[in-house]
Amino acid sequence: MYKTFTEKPIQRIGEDGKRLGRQKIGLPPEKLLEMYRDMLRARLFDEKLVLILRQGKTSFYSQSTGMEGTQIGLAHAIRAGHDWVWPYYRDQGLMLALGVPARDVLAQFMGLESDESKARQMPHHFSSRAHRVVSCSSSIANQVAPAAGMAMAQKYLGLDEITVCTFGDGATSEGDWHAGVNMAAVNGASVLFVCENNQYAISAGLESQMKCKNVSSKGHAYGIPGYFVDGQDVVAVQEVMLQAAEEVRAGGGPVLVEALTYRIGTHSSADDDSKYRSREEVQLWKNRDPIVRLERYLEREGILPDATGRQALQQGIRSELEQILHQLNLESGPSWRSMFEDVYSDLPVHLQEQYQSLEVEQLALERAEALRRAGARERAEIHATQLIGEGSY
Amino acid sequence: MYKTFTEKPIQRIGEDGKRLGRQKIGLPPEKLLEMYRDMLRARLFDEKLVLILRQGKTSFYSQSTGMEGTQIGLAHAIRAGHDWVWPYYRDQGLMLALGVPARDVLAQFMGLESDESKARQMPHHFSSRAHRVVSCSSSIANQVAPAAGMAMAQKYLGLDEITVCTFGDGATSEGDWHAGVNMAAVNGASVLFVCENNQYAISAGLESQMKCKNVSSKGHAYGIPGYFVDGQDVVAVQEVMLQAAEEVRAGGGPVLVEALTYRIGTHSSADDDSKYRSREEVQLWKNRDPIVRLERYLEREGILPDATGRQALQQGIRSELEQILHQLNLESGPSWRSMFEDVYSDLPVHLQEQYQSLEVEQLALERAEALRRAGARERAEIHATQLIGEGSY
Amino acid sequence: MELNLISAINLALREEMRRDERVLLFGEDVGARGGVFLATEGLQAEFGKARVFDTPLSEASILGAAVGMAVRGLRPVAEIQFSDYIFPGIDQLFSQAAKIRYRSGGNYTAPMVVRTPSGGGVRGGHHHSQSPESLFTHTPGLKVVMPSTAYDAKGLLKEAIRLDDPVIFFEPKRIYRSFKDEVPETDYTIAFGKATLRLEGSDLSIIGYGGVMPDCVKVGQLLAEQGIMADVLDLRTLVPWDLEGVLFSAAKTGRVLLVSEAPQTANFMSSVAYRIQEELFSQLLAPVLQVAGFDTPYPYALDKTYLPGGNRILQAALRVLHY
Amino acid sequence: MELNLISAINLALREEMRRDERVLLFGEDVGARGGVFLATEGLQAEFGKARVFDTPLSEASILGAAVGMAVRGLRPVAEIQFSDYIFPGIDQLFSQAAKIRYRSGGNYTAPMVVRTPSGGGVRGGHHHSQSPESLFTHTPGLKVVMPSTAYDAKGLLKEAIRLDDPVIFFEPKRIYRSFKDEVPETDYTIAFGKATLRLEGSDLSIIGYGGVMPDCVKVGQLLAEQGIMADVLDLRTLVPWDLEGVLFSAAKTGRVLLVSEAPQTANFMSSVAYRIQEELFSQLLAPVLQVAGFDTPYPYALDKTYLPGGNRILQAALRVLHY
Ligand SMILES: Cc1ncc(C[n+]2csc(CCOP(=O)(O)OP(=O)(O)O)c2C)c(N)n1
Ligand SMILES: Cc1ncc(C[n+]2csc(CCOP(=O)(O)OP(=O)(O)O)c2C)c(N)n1
Ligand SMILES: [Mg+2]
Ligand SMILES: [Mg+2]
Repeated sequence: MYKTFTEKPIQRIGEDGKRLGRQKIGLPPEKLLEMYRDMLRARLFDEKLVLILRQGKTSFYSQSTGMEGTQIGLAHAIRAGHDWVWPYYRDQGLMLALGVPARDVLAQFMGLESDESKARQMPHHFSSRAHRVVSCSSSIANQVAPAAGMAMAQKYLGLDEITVCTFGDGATSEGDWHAGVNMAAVNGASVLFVCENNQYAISAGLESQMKCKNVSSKGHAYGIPGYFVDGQDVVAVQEVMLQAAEEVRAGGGPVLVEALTYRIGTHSSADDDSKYRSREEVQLWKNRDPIVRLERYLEREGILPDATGRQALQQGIRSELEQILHQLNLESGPSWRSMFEDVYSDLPVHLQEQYQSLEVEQLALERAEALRRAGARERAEIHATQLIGEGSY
Repeated sequence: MYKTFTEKPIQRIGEDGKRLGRQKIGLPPEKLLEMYRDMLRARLFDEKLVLILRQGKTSFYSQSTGMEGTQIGLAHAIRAGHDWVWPYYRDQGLMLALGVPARDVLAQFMGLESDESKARQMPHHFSSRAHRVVSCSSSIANQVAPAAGMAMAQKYLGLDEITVCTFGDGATSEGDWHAGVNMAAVNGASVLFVCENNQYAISAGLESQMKCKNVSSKGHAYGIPGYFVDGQDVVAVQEVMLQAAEEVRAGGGPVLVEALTYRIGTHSSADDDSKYRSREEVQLWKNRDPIVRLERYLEREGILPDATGRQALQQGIRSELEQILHQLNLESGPSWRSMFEDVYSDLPVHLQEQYQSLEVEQLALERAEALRRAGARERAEIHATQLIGEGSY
Repeated sequence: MELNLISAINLALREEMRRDERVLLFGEDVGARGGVFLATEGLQAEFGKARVFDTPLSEASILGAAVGMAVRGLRPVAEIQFSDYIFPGIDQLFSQAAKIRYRSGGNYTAPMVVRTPSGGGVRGGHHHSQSPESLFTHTPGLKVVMPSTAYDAKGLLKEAIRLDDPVIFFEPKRIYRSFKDEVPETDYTIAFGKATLRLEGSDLSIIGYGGVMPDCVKVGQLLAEQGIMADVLDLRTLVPWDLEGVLFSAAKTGRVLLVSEAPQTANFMSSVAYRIQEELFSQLLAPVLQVAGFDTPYPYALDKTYLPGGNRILQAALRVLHY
Repeated sequence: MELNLISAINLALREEMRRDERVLLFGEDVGARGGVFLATEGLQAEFGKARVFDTPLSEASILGAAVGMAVRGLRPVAEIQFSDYIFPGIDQLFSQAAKIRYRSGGNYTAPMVVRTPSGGGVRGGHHHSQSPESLFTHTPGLKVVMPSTAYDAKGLLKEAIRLDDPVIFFEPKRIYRSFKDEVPETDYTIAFGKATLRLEGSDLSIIGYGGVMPDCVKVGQLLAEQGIMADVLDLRTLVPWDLEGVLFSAAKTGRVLLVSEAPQTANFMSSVAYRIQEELFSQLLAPVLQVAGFDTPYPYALDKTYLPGGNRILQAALRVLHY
């Protein structure tokens, strides 16, 4: 049993790959290797996305490199597809490890027609009905109170699911975070709150975010347990999350787990982190790579695949992604016709009218485009100037 | 030095009036008697307001009876008129003890023209420029982040003032409370946060508000000291607030003080508390009257005025209030002409136009009223029906 | 039976909770206290604390939790004690409730109702008098309702609870108890998007919703006494609103007065005016006029002066008629 | 000198901070990072961390603190990273900043500026594309600005900082860097409530503000090529807005097109339309028309289809002209 409110993050594997503590590590080799593969997959996904971003196939990307220990440890501690998840935007590693097909995640990133969310949101706004992953809002901490409400519903309906809600360190400053955690606590709602503390909210370090010693200590304010775990140690994360999830499942109300980690890349493809943190600091955390740590442990245990095996593993992941991208590159974005779907359960008159006006416009544009392609003289960026004087309205 | 995060509220005087602890009580008799008088004044103010409410001279009232220990203890621990105060609506006792003239407080309650806030707000929305009391918003916890900002300004400007911010127990659940306390903590802003924990937010008891053991323990989440004091013990409140205010003044950042108290009356004149709490509970807390407690102590110390003296004290307060009301009863509410003042620093065109339209209406109504008074036949509630067909527009 | 508006709301809640176990009710003081206006009186006693309960004092907690419950299949009915207090939790409505269906391509929905007393005329000052409905009509994804009779209150609230969309249900608190009208004890709902005529005429259209309706009717009656016959139309729902019904009346009379009590600038009714003049430009006999609240915070002592009452509506009606 | 819009904002901030020590600047990532759009680049280096600083990730913290600072005599300039993120802190604007002068009878004021990038066209999806300005124009006590040129951005921002009122300063992010215009290095301010003509004509009035202005001008130029001369009017400030200037142009042309990108229903521009038809009913040659955003959440992949661009404006202009 891990203790709450520890001063230092709970660890199971040292930087050198040695097991810490007396307790044996309960996970079987297959499970450890699965986690290893999931971490690699998350890492290589980042690598690939940075590439396709450069190619203009997606518009925006936020790496989770460095945070795989946290996300994959969590994924392996809950009942994927059964427990519900309200993730946040940096959770691509979590998504993949929960079993959301890479194809679906990529279609969302690329804004394609086959995205189950109809390409309505920016990259990183995960959603998967089949995997019980609830569509992300961009508004930081926006998912916290809904997660509380969902768990209240689960309790009311007598379901044995729990609700998992993730967020960054920055998110804990929002009023909605407070409102959500408190609501869950007061109602004894079964939420596993997970803070992926990567020590930055864009450029803002922890010291401009909070004065308390760590995020988990905030549990005191809500009368709920707070666990503090080393997010670079996937085994510790998995074990602590599992314990916390079990506590939550047992009906004791919400639990807060903070995993201390670091994002190695910039906040997003629109960021330049050299403005606000030193290269030395980044290097320090590169040296704390969660994948390397697990490799060292696996090596000691004699279950790490050899260089060729590891090579093959990576190659497998890379070609999986290649193949998916190959298919997705043939797809296009959604039709303008989908613009007015899903605003409501029905299509009220004002939206019918707006649909019709858009239809007139788009058909005219399509005609103009056809003309242009047929070799008619070039039009300026305002495609439909030919309508001037024709009075189509 | 009082300790932070105690399990039990700090006390100095027992229910029986006996001093607790080894330390002597430092307050001189004059000060103690002043506090006694201020508590009586707050109590009699409540009594009076309930009366004039029944007479229809104000529209709404929320008693603070039972909470005088908290409010008067606080008032005597800060530098009235120098330190700034962002109060909440139940702080009439605090206002009077800070030296805000009863006349001004009453004018606000009665919605009179001479109210310095121009009768723009409901009763209980205190404001006094001269006493550095900042105008209340009704929105619960709305004052917390502004108080943080004010203290940040004081720090920036190098002023030796502190900012005091009060609120109820219910207020601590709001997102804005979290946002405000965190902002103050991170910026080391000199705010004394005071929770007047009367154990109810209208009908909602503490158990539907929070799961932590008490409000002061929430300080942990912000890395700031939290003190827990018996709000029925004015001496303990004064001493703890003084210590906290000095810590704040010394520049150590904000401090949170929770005073555990009780409101004896209903939430407001619109409330019926029999629906949500037992008479036994109310009686229990009536027996913990902060005024009686101080009386017992003063008696033991031999400085309590005798029955005649106490009678005279009360009579003095009553007739002070009588006299003020006598004057105020002659006053009326603000003129419609003040409607468009103070929306902005200037009067933009659209408000000029709206002013003019209102002027046309009001002058017509005044004419109609004059006619009616002059004996013309009675009009229905729509006073200006005589304008039909006359086309004054 | 004859009921006032707030009793009709209580009845609608009771009937829906009996009908459907997924309907839950929560907010500040809605439990033992029965709500500060007593709209939920007796419901906790009948349905228990698992279905009717008090929340922490946080509108973000209330509205956010409602979203999460709705996503998991419940039919939450959340009360916000005064519509002025939606603001601390508004991001849960704007960013979650309003958008979750759209942003998930229809995979997740938030069928929930937010009931909230609204509007002026009760000496409530800044924060117990505002009419913020326009903000919600400007937020795609939300449906917006404001009844003005007990009959409509019951039918619209039941419809709102059954709809698969988030509905903001504004209750005109100043007429909660000011009159009674006939409310069938049977189960009925009123479809959104259909206005209803309170008076019929052909000289003028007076169009409003919510708390201003009794005064609109009074003015219509007063005009009728002078032989001027007005259509008095109650929109009942703002999103969607009854374009067809409004245009029908406006085309018939050629003279339109739009009445609401929210501030004038960016008032929802301006977009109704816009659509009328857009569609009926050549048929209008006078500009569309609006009576609305002033563009000032809502004052306390001057409550009655601020609020557009019968006299102000009447004068504006005359202006439209005599244009 | 020639500057783009965001550099003009940076310059205005720099000049005002040099002029007045009471001007403080804060928000998320405005310090070392210089803001996510770099509007505040270099300011922390010049003015230090006491005057330019990062806050916790909480809009209520930012906006609430600004109110308190303003009350105590500072001139806070708060940045909200995207206008879509005002909502978590909106109660501080609606209940504190907007009302404190009124509710205190003028004893307390909140002279503060909230700068925030706004509007669509940057593939920002739901939460980096919205245009919530109408909500603020509907809230008495706030002044609302949205410039469309570097010259105006500098002059209006400096005016905003000096004004004794809370100002919400929307910055059209999609044209932050899309062109440069002449910005004097001298100290100048632009008074609120004065629109400015971008093109002059007598056949049609095209009226807009913010991000849509370049397209409005383009359409005006295109029409001019066909011999149709339009007034293209830039409102620049929405509260107060230039009623006189608008009516002058509308009376001259008799044909008005109002352009904005916010959703149609309860859009601020509807109340401009309302006032025009109210005042000029008999002088209008066509209904006032609006081009606005659709009443849907702002989509990601269909960003450019959602946003009213040159073509949509042009078609609407033709509709007004050919009415
Ligand atoms: C309400 C709100 N405010 C601001 C933003 C802009 N924003 C996007 S990500 C981010 C930082 C979030 O930091 P953290 O929660 O620590 O997550 P991380 O990116 O570090 O994983 C900010 C400020 C937002 N999305 N929502
Ligand atoms: C944002 C907001 N929500 C709801 C209300 C309605 N309301 C007024 S007082 C109150 C209870 C406040 O309780 P507490 O903070 O404990 O103060 P107390 O009245 O007990 O002194 C509520 C819910 C409000 N004024 N503001
Ligand atoms: Mg972070
Ligand atoms: Mg209380």
